[in-house]
Amino acid sequence: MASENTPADTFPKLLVRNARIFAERPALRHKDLGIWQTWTWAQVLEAVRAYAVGLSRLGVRRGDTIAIVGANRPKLYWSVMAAQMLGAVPVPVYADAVADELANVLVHAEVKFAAVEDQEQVDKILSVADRLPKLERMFYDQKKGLRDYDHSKLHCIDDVIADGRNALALDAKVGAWIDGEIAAGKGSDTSIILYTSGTTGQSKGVVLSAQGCIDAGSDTVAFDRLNEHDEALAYLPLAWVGDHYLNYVQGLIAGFCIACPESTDTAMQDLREIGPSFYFAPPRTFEQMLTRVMIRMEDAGFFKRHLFHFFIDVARRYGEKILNGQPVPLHGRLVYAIGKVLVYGPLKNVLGLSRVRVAYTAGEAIGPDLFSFYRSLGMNLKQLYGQTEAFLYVTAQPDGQIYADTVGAKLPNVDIRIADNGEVQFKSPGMFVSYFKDEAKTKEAMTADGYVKTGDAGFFDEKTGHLKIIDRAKDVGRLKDGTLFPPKYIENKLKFHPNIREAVAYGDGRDFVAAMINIDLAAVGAWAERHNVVYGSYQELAGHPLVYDLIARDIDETNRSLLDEKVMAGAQIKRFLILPKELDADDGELTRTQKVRRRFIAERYAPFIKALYDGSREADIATEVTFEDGRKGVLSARVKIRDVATTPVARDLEKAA
Amino acid sequence: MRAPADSAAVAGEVLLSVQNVSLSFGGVKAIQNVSFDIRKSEVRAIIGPNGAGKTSMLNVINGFYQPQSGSITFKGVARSNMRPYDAAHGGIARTFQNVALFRGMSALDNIMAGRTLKMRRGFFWQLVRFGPAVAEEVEHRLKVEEIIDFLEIPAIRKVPVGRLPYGLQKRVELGRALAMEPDLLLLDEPMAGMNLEEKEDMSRFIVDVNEHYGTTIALIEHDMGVVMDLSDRVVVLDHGAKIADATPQEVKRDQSVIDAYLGVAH
Amino acid sequence: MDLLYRIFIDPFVQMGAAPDLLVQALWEGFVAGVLYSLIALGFVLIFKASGVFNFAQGIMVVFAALTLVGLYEHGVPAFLALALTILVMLLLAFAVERVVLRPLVNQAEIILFMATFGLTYFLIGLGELIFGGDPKVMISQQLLLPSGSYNIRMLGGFVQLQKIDVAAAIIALLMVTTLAIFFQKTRIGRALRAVADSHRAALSVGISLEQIWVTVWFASGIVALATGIMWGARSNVSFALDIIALKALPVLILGGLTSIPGAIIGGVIIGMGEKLGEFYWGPLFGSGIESWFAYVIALVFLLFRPQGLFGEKIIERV
Amino acid sequence: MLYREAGQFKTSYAADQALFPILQDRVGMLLILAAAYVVVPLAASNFMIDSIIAPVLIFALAAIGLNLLTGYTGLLSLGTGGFMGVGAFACYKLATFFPGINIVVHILLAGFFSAAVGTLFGLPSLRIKGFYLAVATLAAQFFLSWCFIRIPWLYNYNVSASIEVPTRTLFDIPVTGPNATPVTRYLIVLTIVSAMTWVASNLIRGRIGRTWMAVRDMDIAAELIGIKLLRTKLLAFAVSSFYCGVAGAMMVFLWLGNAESESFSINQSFLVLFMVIIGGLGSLLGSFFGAALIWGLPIVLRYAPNMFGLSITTATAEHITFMTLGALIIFFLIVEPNGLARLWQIGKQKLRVWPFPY
Repeated sequence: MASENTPADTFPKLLVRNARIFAERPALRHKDLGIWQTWTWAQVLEAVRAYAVGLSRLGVRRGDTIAIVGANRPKLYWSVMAAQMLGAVPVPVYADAVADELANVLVHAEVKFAAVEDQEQVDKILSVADRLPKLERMFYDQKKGLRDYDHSKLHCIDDVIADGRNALALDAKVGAWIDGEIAAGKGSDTSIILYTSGTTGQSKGVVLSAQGCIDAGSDTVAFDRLNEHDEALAYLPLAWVGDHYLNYVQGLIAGFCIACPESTDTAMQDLREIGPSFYFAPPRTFEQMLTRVMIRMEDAGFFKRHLFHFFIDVARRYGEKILNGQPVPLHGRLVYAIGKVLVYGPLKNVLGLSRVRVAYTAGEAIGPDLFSFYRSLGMNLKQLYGQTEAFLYVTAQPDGQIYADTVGAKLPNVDIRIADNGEVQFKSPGMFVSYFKDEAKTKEAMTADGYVKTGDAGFFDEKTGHLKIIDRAKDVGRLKDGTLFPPKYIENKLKFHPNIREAVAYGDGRDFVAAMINIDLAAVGAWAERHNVVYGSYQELAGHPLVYDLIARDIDETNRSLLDEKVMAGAQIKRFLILPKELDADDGELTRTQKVRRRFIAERYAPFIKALYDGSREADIATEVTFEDGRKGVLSARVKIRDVATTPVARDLEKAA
Repeated sequence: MRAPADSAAVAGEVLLSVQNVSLSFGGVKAIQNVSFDIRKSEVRAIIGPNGAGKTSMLNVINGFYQPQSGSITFKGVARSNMRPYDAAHGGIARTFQNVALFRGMSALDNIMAGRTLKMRRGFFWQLVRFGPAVAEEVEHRLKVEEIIDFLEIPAIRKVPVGRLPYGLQKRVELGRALAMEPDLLLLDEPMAGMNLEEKEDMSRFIVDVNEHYGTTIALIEHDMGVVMDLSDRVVVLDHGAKIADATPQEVKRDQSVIDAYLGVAH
Repeated sequence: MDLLYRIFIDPFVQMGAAPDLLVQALWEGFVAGVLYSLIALGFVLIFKASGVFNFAQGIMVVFAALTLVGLYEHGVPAFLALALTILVMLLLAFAVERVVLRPLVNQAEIILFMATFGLTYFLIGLGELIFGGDPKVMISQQLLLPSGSYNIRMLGGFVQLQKIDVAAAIIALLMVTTLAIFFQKTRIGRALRAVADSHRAALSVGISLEQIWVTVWFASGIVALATGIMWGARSNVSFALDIIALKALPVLILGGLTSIPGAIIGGVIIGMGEKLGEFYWGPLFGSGIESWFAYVIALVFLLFRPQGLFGEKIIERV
Repeated sequence: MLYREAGQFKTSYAADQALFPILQDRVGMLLILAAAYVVVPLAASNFMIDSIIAPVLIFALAAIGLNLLTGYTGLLSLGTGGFMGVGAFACYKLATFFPGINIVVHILLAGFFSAAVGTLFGLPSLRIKGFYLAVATLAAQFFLSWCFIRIPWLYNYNVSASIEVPTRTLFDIPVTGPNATPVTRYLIVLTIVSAMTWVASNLIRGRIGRTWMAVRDMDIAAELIGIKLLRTKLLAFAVSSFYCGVAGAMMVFLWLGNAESESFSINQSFLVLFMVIIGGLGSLLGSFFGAALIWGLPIVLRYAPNMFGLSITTATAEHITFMTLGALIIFFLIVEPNGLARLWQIGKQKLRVWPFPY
């Protein structure tokens, strides 16, 4: 798909190229008014040019920062493009951020403009307007409810575009000018500033250069042979590096079409309709998907249920081998083929995954069972590893070399090394330029010789040569007796059990490992129904003795699996409790990307931690929580604590010896 | 809560006026010599205790009942009796006290049915469903989709209305009425049997319809709070006779109204 | 011109010319009408109680008659046969309630209507299977029904009244009175009238729908039997008879589906109208107009009173 | 299970409102048509065609006609047989007066005659509803079958008082009369039926269909959104009778070869009504199912005993057929009052969400 003349080094230039070579191919879809409204590359270019002109007429200048706030909607993607056309810098912000978080980012990024989705976002920004003296104008997508607002500083994106079209129509020079602006863009320009979700404290603005983004993107596009015939569903948070990379950047480079769901709650239905060929989802999503499948199958009739489980079993045995092209007995292939017709095909179809050619998961470790479940259905699911600073990924699994516990081999033009302290460090084409307005942190994040510190501990697996990540380098601790204690690693092992939604493990500098568990309401709820366990609330269910038994079994398994890995054997879980509430980003317990904030939780639930280690049978807590509707309230609860039998390491060592 | 724009409307021109209308079934007098008017782009409430003849009044206005005496002037044309078709054709739409949807049809089709009067393509085109027929179908589908979006019911677009919960049925019915792009919208207890949340939504829609489309609205409602919030003027019926006609505030203070509601004998 | 004369003037001239013939025609119409009424009565009973438009009514007539004659032919004494037949009709009522009505309760009218079609087919098949398809002679003598005729000299001519017809008229009269009393006086009768208004009402009276249904189906079974005997005595018993059920339909729309007096009066009107039509206008159209003439009468009538003769006026509410 | 709907998204309303929005359905439809046009003529025996396939198609068309009236517009009619008769006799007269003109044209023209008659007898539908209307249509039925007997002109004064279908050719191939081969006749029937079914589906998916259903579901509301009741009902009667008329004409000219008034008696009306109810009110597909079942059942019942080697007199068989038919009708109504079409729908839905139960 290389263009005739010099390769484009900015996204506006790519857009122009695509409008030329993919002119009538779909670029963007949006489920709206009951059908998938579609724009071709040519149409997008036309609209975005007009939009850019309109913006410039409203004072947007080279170097200005524009906040982009809202769900994945075409006009917000256009806003990014239009901004880049003018050499302005888009700053996507998580749409579900509360006004305060939002304000922090907007202030730090010194945004002068904001392109937002709807009334909700407009209100949110207006509510913190006093903190944003620099903010000049806002552009919104959805008119609904905004009719009676003061429009002196507020514009509907449609109007801006219309105004731009006018200008272009009236005066040919305008067209020439905007094309000039596009040409004026350089690869070294700041393409976008992405704010990290901030697993630890204040989030930082990662500055990325156009050239960097495009180089990184081109490598991965080539790596997975993505092309203009692919189709992706843009449902990941607009502000997350993942969406920007996978959909926006790769979309523009490969020229494939991205489809925006009607709304977040119809995303699953829309996924089913679109049936993307290139799909990314965090393990959590795959997990929920699987849970839903299993629950729904429970309600199926006897025959169908057994049929299903039989063939899923077959898939487990042969599926992955077949996918990896390994030898499989003929009858295996035959049964699998039948299963393909009766179960796998239909199942993938109802999940909307039947057209998937390449699927990725990342962000956190994925359960091996979960991982191989999807692969055994014949879906090419792979893992990758990276971070915002790398502009998304530095390693990925090549087709055919898939291992549940690795994150793949390093990508072309990427250089990775493991520091003495076990930290993974890299140099990559897409690596970030700096943290916005934060020299100190930038230095901190880089080594003297220009490698980026990932802060993750990991090692290259000798037999596969793939990278394995155990945990955040700084989080890896040791028990009193000196056994290695990587909390995340253990937590993930726990989370591989469908009943466990979240887990927080403690043990650094302690005598043993203890865990706080979040049950998965969907899974445990369904289980409760089948075993007619009655419960009034999440809290009640979480506290139910039978549920404790259920979880205890899972933990037992985890311990056994830990036992298998000598290094980990000492880190078996001795005690656990089930948290009375779901960990929640609104309470600051999770990051916006749903990662646990271990320290914060430790403080918040101090009484629990104490109880876990002082041997008491139960513990009380009273803590403030935020409800769905945003109201705050106090949750007070008494939770029981369970001991779990652990296999003494010594005996194990003997066996090993 | 009404924006100033509407108080202007209160003084606006008369869209429909009812003059000395009387209606009776057999011996039963449903409406006795009632007169009142509805002004352009106002929200007019008709209230009164049960059996006051409110619904009968709406039925007379859109021609479902023929009054024995009196006349109705709509858009300046006086009729002694209005035929339902003329009413619809003239731009009067209507929702019903107990939802009167086409139960066998999907929400979409119900609202599409509301476009019937706007559709022109003749029998032949319908037969072949080709060219102009399709074009027309699509054009109206778009209008309907906008209404669906406005009423926030995209999720139930293709669900047979029979299967919908009551609150949603009421919305679909409103949608069907809106699809007629009426000048005058008659709402018969739009919030009957709704929970608070649904009522709030419905009120919001009614206000939006009135403000955004400038549609004149006449509504029967029991919930006094709603009436006070929504309406510009209120006419009060009791035992088929008009006992008050004023602004909500005034009506609230009116003794005869209070009596009527408390059921004091006349 | 001539045609108009023959349609609008001539028949009346004839009537005037031969009043005895007119009376004769009216009488025969009356008797036929009475029989229509009886069938219509069967319909009305069932429709009132269960909202079922019982298309099988006609077949029930034939079936009852066939059973009676059939039993007799197998050597059962006449009156025992009669008793047994009544028993059969009772069993039929139970069967219908159990097999057809109960499973289909709360279904749309048309579904129940269709079900009675199924019933019709079933009964035809069953009847013919047991008793064979060929026409039979009604055992009127054995049932002590009179035969022969009174010849009354009047209006300068003779009017001949078949005794069997007189009997028919009387019996019909008796049945109607009995039913009337049954509905007015008995508990179940009152409940039944409650059902006619609403099923819930009946339940509140404390009588199960099942009971009521069995009762009405049995009742109309009896009516069917009586009709069968009368009609069989005048022609003979065969499935050709089931078309008289169709004859009863115009009576229904004329009288209203729910009105017993309507059924009676309607029947008589139709019966007489039909005879007169056949007698005086028939020749104009060629014979056989009675097959539809009744409907035309009813239809014309309907256009002026859509709710039928005694049906109450419907005020539509919204 | 057979469905693969992922990726079948609609980018235009036209596509969204298409007759078969789902690819697999379109394919299935094409396969069926292919089979009907290619396999049947090659494989099926004359007996198969003449006594099963052709009549089922013809009755299906009549059922569609009645379904448009009863299932979609909610007007119960028992006059179907009569309207079919009008079609048949009209076609016969046309064929006699204009021997030159293509018989297929006549068949279609005949439809207009029965449409006219149907409209006339539909007039009472403004005043009367439900069973009253049904009985009113019986009037039509009886009056018409009376005409078929009493007006010799209709059957050209044949002594047999019946229609004798003359031989007519299309491209020099005899399509009607004794020398026309079953296959030729079948192909014409098939073509007409498919075309008219397609047309019917267009009608019911469009404005007219909606007004019909509106009248069916709630005539008051329909009136108040500006639907003219009489016009709508009469149109339904007209279209319905047109279909019945064409079906009747085909019945005589492309299947039976001759017919007298009995062929269009009240029983015919009931037969078609069965097909509609058993097949499913308000479903075109159902009309085919219903026709197949109601027509096929007696045939099966007739031959079943012999298959099991037990021989019974035709008379007895006849009676048993009656009984079973009656029983089955009741059975089907109890199992699925909404007809076979509903069963089909449920099955299809199950396939779409397979392996999930819902």
